[in-house]
Amino acid sequence: MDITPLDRNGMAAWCARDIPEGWLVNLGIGIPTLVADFVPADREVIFHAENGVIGVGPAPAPDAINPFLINASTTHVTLRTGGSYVHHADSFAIARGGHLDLCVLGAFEVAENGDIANWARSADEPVKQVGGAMDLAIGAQRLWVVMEHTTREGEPRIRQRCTYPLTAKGVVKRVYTNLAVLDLTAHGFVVRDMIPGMTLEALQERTEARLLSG
Amino acid sequence: MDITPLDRNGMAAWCARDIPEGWLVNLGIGIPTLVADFVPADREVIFHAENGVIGVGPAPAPDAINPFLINASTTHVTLRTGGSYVHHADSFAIARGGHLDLCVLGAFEVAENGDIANWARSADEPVKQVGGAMDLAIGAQRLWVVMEHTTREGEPRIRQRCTYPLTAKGVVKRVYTNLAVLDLTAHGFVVRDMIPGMTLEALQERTEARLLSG
Amino acid sequence: MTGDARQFTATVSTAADGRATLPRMIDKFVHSMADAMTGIADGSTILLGGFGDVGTPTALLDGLIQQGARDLTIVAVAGGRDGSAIEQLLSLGRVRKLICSFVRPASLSGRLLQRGDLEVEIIPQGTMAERMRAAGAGITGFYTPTGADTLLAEGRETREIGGRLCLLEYPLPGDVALIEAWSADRWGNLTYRDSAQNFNPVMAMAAKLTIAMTRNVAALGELAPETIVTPGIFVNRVLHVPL
Amino acid sequence: MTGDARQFTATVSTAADGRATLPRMIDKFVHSMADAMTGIADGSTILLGGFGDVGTPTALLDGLIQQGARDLTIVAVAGGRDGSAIEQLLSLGRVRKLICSFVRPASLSGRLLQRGDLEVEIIPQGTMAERMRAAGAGITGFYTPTGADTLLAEGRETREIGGRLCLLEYPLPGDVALIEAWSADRWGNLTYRDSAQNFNPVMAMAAKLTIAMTRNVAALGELAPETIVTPGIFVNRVLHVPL
Repeated sequence: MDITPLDRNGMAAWCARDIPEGWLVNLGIGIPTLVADFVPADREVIFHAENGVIGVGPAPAPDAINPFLINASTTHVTLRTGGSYVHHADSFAIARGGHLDLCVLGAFEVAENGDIANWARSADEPVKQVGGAMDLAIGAQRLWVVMEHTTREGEPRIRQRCTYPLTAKGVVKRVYTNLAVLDLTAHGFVVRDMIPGMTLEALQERTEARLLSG
Repeated sequence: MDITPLDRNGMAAWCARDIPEGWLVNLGIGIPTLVADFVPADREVIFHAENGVIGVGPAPAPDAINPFLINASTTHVTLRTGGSYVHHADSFAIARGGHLDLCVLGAFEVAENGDIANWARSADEPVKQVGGAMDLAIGAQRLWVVMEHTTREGEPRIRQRCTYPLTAKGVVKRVYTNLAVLDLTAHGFVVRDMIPGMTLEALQERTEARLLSG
Repeated sequence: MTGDARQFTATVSTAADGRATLPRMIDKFVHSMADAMTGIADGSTILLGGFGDVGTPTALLDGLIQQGARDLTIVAVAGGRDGSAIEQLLSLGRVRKLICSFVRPASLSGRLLQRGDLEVEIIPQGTMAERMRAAGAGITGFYTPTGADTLLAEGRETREIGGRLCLLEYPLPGDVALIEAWSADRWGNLTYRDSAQNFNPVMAMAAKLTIAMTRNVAALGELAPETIVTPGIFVNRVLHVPL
Repeated sequence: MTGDARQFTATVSTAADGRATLPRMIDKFVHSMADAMTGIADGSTILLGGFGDVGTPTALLDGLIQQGARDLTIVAVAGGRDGSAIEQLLSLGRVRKLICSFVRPASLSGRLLQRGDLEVEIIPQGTMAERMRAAGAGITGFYTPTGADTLLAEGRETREIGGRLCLLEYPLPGDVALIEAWSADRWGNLTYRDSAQNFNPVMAMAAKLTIAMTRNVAALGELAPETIVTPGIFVNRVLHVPL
């Protein structure tokens, strides 16, 4: 059986299904931002954006753009009924203070000790893209990562230990890739779901960390 | 010539005259609170109260009391046009962050090194009345004190060194008493003003710290 | 064909988190005082909003007295005047420790303190507010000049920063915050009236379980976003107690 | 007779404070860009509000370019896209140092950084906001777990608090803050529109000289107290720049 890895929307949708009503959720830039598109509008999930929006709603109609309302990716959004605004220090108080039920970030690598690396490919890289990821990663109640299972060159991104500079230590709880969903437990990565046709053996071949069956 | 020491209102009025338009001012409980009554209503001085009121206005008419609007002495007040509200952490950010042009406090003692003691008469006193005085004393651009020149027993309160537990060190800039106005300079207390009939010698007799003529 | 997770029937359950997986509208209103007070354990630290009589959740304090939790640590601006709900808690022997910025000698807390019958921790008022903000904001410690040159610093860690002696202060989190709002909607968004904010928004951030009483109920969306002071994400339960 | 200070003719002068002693209504509006920019010195640290294009005081940045101050330290969320006012400041060689949370490789700041032609300090975005709040709030230092386990902590002071490694962070004050508001009155009270608060209220607190451009002018009292986000006490100058 052929396997068809998920595309970006597929990964986002996979993640979206697992976000229960009532959670406060921050979505990082990139694929995580797409997650909101796959949460049904009638499911009350409150999305937080670092720039001080609590209750980010879907994109506006092209003729109804509010130029003063963007998300952390600087994309025009709407405010959900019940939403409100805070300034940047209070917005990160929400993140750092443990008020986010969930943060979903992209990453270069995650490791079986829960480490995440998502801001630089080497310690010497001059142009650093830290943004708010470190604050979000240490502060959220749960950190989920959405990323391709391997690099374009086929190198594993699910590692025993991260090889790139860390964003935070020991914080990752779950990973959605284009091939599988992995939970991080005290024993290491446990496979919770795989795309049709994928086997544990084939998945392990694409993974540096040891995988346990769920 | 007889001397007539000022009463509480007299001390408050003496202090009030020296507060220029445009200052942000916190008035401590007791005599300092009276200072506001002697600032003409058309002089735009912005009074700050620790409970988050910026722009405290005069007392309301008895039939126009707003039960949700009090000052730090828990007295009903009004909000001046242009006034606003903040929560307690932001209110003390104003105090501690150096945004008050002036704080006026009562005291038990002040000393020629700028120390102030206003919350306990001994280290062993079980019931401690700290309140917000320590935050205000360290944070304001200027700390002025309004208090009786001596205790009821005639003991000096203008000291070489405070004998009571300190509120803050080296912060007092000016003292208004019922007898005189003293500025605290690098050389010590300088007499800026005295009530009619008072002489420097008579004032010195009632003062432990050395007084310089202004 | 592009992969699309919506085609899969298997769903990763989140029941392990102890959260309901069935969709359920957010509604933080509780409809009885008993429901509002459910689960407050003996030994809890209770953050108690208000300043004077303004913004003080008196009805919730009465509810706490009814509820029966004991051995409490109460965090409030002051030790309470005689006749206050704090005095009632104290007189019922339900308070193990009081954390506040001052105690009036002429009050039950003052008299208990003078007799050595009550543990009291006195904190400068601004430091108290900031310690609760730190708890809510994930700040694990901070330095302030407030109190550094005083008796309150005795035996504690200080540090000179920028030529100024500063005290190291730690967060002051609560198990429960009891606060009063002016208006609330079902998300728990709160507004306050005039000077009734005081400690309430800070305490809402700092407690694991924030219980608000509100004088008015608003439909979701009725409170203008720019007037919401406490976003509902900081609030767990709301009880309507009309004025 | 009770003593009454009003009977005395002698007044203690406050001229020593360098403040006018004549009554003068508070009016923070300035009426030209030149007046808005008066006194910004070479070597200043400039806090620059905004996030993306929202709440960014572009007109004031243009004014700063006209004004001519050099050797500046710019504090902003990011290093600026090509075509932004930050890029223009950089291309004119007016920036000595950039303090921000990220730099895009495909931008002038990214290219200067790669060539080693620009000093850049990268700070996690939340820490950056909190350091400015600390500056405004008189907090002389704080601990946070953010970044403590990363390269950004190298050579810096850490401390374990509650079993968690934390970094010691210091305040980040500005000489000048340039911010954008939606509406302002003569006291300098400010409101913001929708997500245009972002860094602006925090920077207003953190600078010695806060200069706001406002899209709208309100009479004093016209802004409802509960909608004022930045009290005028944090604002020194306001320039009306209609949308």
